[in-house]
Amino acid sequence: MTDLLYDDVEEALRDSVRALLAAHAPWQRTLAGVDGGEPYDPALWERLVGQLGVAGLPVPEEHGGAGAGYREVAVVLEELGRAVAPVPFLGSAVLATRALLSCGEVGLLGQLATGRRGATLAVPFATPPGACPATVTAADGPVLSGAVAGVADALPADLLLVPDGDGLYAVDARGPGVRMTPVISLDATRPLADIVLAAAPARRIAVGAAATGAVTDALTAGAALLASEQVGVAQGCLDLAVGHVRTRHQFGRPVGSFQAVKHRLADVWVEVTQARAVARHAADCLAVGDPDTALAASLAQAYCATVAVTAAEVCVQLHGGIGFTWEHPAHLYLKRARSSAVAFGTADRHRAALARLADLPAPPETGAHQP
Amino acid sequence: MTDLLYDDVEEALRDSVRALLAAHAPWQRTLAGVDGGEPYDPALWERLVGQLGVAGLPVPEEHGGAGAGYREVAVVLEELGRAVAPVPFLGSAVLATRALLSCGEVGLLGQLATGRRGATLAVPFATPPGACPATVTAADGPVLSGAVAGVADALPADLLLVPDGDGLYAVDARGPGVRMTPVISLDATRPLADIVLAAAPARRIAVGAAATGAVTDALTAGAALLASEQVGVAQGCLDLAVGHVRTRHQFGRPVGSFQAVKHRLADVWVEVTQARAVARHAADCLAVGDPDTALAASLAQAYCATVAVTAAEVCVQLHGGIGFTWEHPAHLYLKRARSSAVAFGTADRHRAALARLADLPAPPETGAHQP
Amino acid sequence: MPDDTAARLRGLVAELLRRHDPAGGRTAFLGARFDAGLAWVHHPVGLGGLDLPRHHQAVVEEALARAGAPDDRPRRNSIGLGMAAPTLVRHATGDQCRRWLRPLWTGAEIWCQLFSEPDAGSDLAALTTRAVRDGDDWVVDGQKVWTSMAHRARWGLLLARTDPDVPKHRGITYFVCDMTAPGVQVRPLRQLTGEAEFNEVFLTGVRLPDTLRLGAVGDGWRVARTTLMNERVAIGGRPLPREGGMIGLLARSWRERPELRTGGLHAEVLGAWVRAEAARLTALRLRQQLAAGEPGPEGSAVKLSFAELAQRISALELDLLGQEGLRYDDWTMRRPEEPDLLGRTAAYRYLRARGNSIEGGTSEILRTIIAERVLGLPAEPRVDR
Amino acid sequence: MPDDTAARLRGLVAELLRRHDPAGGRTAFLGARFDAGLAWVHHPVGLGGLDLPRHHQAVVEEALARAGAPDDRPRRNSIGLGMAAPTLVRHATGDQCRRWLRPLWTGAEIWCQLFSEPDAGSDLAALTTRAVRDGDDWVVDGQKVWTSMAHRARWGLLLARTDPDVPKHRGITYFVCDMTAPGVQVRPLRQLTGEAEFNEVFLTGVRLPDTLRLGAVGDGWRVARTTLMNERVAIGGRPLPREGGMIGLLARSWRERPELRTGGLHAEVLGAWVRAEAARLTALRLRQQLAAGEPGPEGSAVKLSFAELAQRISALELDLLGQEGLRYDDWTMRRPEEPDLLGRTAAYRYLRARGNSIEGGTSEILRTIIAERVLGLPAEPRVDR
Repeated sequence: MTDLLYDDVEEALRDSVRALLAAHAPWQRTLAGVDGGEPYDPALWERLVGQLGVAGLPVPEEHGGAGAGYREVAVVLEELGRAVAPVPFLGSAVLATRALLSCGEVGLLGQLATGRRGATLAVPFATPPGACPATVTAADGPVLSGAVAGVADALPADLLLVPDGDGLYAVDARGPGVRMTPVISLDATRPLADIVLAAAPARRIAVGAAATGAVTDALTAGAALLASEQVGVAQGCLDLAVGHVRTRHQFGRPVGSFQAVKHRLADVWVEVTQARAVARHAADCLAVGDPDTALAASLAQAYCATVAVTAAEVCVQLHGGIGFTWEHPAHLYLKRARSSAVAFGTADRHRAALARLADLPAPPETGAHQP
Repeated sequence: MTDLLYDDVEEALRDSVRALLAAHAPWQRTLAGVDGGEPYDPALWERLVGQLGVAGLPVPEEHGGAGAGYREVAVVLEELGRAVAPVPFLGSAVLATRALLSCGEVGLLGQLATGRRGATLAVPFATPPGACPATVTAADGPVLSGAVAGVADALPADLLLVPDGDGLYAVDARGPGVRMTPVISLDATRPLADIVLAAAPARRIAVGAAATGAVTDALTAGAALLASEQVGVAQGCLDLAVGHVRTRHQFGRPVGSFQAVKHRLADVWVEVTQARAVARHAADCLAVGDPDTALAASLAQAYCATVAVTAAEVCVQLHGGIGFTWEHPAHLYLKRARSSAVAFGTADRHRAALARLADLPAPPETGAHQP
Repeated sequence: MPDDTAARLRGLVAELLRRHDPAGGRTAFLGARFDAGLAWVHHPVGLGGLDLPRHHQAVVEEALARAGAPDDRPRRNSIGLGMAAPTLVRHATGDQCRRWLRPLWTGAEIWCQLFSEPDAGSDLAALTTRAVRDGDDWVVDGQKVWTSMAHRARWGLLLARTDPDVPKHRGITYFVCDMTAPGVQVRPLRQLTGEAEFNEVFLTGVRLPDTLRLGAVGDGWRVARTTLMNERVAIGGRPLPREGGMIGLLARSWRERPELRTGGLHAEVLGAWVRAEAARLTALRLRQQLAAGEPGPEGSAVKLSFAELAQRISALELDLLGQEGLRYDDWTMRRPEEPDLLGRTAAYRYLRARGNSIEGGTSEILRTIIAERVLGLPAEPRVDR
Repeated sequence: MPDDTAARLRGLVAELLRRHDPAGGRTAFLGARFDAGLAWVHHPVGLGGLDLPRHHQAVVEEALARAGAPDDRPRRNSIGLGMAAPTLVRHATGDQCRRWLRPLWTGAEIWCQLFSEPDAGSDLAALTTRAVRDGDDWVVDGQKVWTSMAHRARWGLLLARTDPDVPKHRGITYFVCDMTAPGVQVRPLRQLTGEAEFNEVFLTGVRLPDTLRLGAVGDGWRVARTTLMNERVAIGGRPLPREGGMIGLLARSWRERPELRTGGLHAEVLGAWVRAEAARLTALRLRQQLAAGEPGPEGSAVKLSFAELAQRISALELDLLGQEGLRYDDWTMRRPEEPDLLGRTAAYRYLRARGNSIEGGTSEILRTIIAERVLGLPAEPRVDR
């Protein structure tokens, strides 16, 4: 049966990540990076990878990693979400690593595990599991040409894994024929990039079913594990809001003593509690290779995406005017939550996937219903 | 432009109906009727028709009515809803009267206007405007045979207007070949009846487009005006709940001084306020024969049905245990609201109708969306 | 080491099964199980347990379920098993436990809860039922309400005021009420479904010997908290499988009756399915947490979301069924052993589910508990103490 | 008789149009309209009005709109027109009205509102900005916040505490602050959209002559209620047509981009459309009520539902756009005249809409106002007076 708890090792990992982020990723620093046009924090990423080895968690020991597993990866994501930390963990340690593992291209894993190189899967951030975009075409060489719009964690990547609909290719992100343009993004702490490839030299690492399977595996892992980041974002919002209403006074009382405020936060807590169970389930299914993983991943996005958004919205609301300002962290969470709600497909798309996975089919014909 | 207010005549009518219902239709009497197996209150109906002439409001003066209009009918329905009064106004003064007017069968209107006879349209209560059920077939005579399940306001009716898919027929409800069986109904204050016709003598009053048009007109009027009853039900629930929480004390304070309770009731008030505007709009469109009437009617059911249900549910909840008992009126409202939410089509069906009427089409194809 | 315990427990189960045919009489088998210490392994020896950590119970349950042994019918005596037992084992004397726990466990004696009063619902501590000392007895007068199973119960968990002159939480004492005592009158309380699951209980000069007191005089509120904590955490029986409960009925109607489907309802059915699955996994996670530890306020979250879900799903079922949903099955006043949520009509489910957010602590009270005890938000200014 | 008035008004409008070319200068035309008593017909003669009942205004508006006359640009000077004017006409002296109303109406002078403070938001009466009498002047010190248009405003509606020794609502006096006076410092306040619509205003030793006081000393709270009532009721400009506002953008995307449609979003788009139309009809009904009478607390319902609707629709638009919705247009700090809700990206609309339930009275405060003033529910126990 699925194990929904955290074991001692996982709790210890959480403590380490949380302590490091508390020391080196306060929100003021993250906001300053956004304001300064340097949203990613390479120094923070070096610490996370160097001191805690987070990038190697999902990589087997024989390939240079820690051989931990996706349950641990999920714990890291919770903490990264709780701090809206600006590091490319999702793109490199989840998407790219999972794609490489899936197609057996293990040679590059060691570099990713040690953080010497960063990578991402070059698909639009909103791509849901099961889709395999083909906006790029390969020619002899091989070289790739085409464009991929709105890729997450591409800006700091050294390596791009690019599908062309049939094959999956490794492309040097800093190499010739690759042009990357930062997108003015809703979530400035995980900005997207538009990528244009013009006869960029590439290496084919998988073809046919192996390639589409690798992309699907990566996106499924992304959807399943992003849920843990969403739980972290929601928890961060809840903590922030609770902290505020306990100290802010109006009408001679702490705002948090007003019943409507209490009940709103209690509802958020219930949702976060449920989201945690759902996200743990998805991580556990992924970790043990459960045949239900696709369903668990879609369930996770259908539920947790909305919880993070609600928690962030309530956080802004309960802060009143101050939560609406630039100089307060609430908006960092709101933008991360809202952007993540589209990542790997909206909750709506995942509910549609569940219609198939859970056998709840759509009406025989629709729209034309004459009432 | 649509007139969404009540004029002086309408306010005076409201006062009269409200006073009569306060005197003669307290909820205890209604509940006693339900318990005694006599849910309809013929004495109350006689007063409403005899003293206030409510059944004649939508009937032109030349046909023996008051020649008022649907705006006034809507006001009466608001008050009937506010008191969950057990009278067949909807079936007789709205559905049957409108069907007869629509197909020009004015000879029977005088009897309906004076309340000497009651009538209803013999279709399942959930039939939405635009549908024209054909579970009955006509044979020479003409006589009708077949069955219609779940008809509202049929039990006290003398006259049934029965469609067979092509024609519309008048059938003596007390005549030969007509068997009516009371249904154990969710809303015991407006119980349904199953009707079986076995070669029941009938008179054809319309055929073809005139017949289907009459049924559609009746159902559209039903949907548009039921919204006013729903506003009344919601207002009744709000009044009941407000009255309770102002006097009930817990923790040394009126329950109504707790902020979460106040905010919940404020939200209900906002919804009732909106429902009133929507219902007035539907009644006004119907009254002036606006080409937007079908849209206004679907909008009214899509919005007001839900408001009445929410108000009734909140009313039960805020009463706590007492609201869950048989010996308190809250359940009469809850059952009326929930049953009315299905009448003339659910809110969902009306939203689907709006997709057509407001040009918001369904997806090109659905269900099969591979994510 | 834990494996040793598991092996020992499996041995005890095997021996129980060898000596007592699980297909024989339920009461006899359950009695033997109690005597073997396999009712609640965390209870003391002699009181149905073996003084083991709570999480070992799972081994016993699993082995007995495999053998097809009868369970303790947790819904038939839900207050006894879910609330009385944990309260007794924590607050009752050894003599009291020996008198009550075995017949409670076997189902020979049903329990009910005499807490709520007409003017003390959410504000339970405002109760006014009086208990006055008279020699070795207490004389109880007052009225209780919302008492499920009172008409079948042998014993009732009773809160009564023994000192009206101190702040309200401090003047309460906890008793076990003998429901057969003279002066105990039980009247059915009919609810909006038509049936009467609950009762009003009138207590008129009821004499209870002091041996029926639980905990110290004036300490009843503290004892009651054990009962209430367990009320909220009680998740009877086995873990729900996917689509267990009401969502399964809805999903089945959806699958088997394509003519009822619409695009709008599809979105709502999928949304409800997602929430049901989230709630199920949350209950499962809580169960995993409880297997080791004590119940905490987290149970409130499960109760809150199950109530909301039951209301949402049953309303959606009515929308799906349309005309059919307008039919009820029976308005006559029944006296069911327990609400038959899955066996009756959709309209019944809808109506009955309205009670889920009221009974056993309203959703409003639960939210306040979560806000104050879990999130640490400040209490409201109090005007009643 | 009312027809006589309408005819007279139409005559006055015709004369105004004859003497002043509506296609000429806006300020000159508006000035002439004011002088003709056609700005606010319910104002006294000489103050932009004709002492007529308020509902006659509709005749004027209609006739001028038909002629294509310039309007008073209600959004550019929304605080002046929506809040300052009704406050002045009710509480200011004749001299004050004559000084302020005409340039306010023509837009020559912009107004802002200096009410909120960092520690006095929802609890406005807790404000601590002090005004101390010094001869014929008052000397004002304090900090205000959330002041839209302060950087363009000539005058500010100012609440300041003139007596700290009485209960908080009673020690407040209402002033009109000269925004050009020494000691008035305006700093932009950047919001989460990146832009800065609002300001912080620091008042340091600002000298205001007593002639800038509105109402009696200590009577500021009562005067402020007029301002606040009008804040909530202000529904600028003409009635919205169907699909006016954000819902129109959403409906257009839905119609023009079939490739974005899904069954699940269809249900949500239809639901939003229904709510938008309900809110529109409600605002229309309120407008019909207001045409005759005074603003009441019903305006709170409209503000509440418009905020909720803007948030729902803009979030739904992001779901519909998917990948495209992740793009923003500009994070640099702009200083817009007013938020450009329909012209910028969906993400901007989503972010800006979060403020709708905070600015001008949070949705929580509005619900409390409705509960207490409309439904008559009792106030909470107060600990601050």
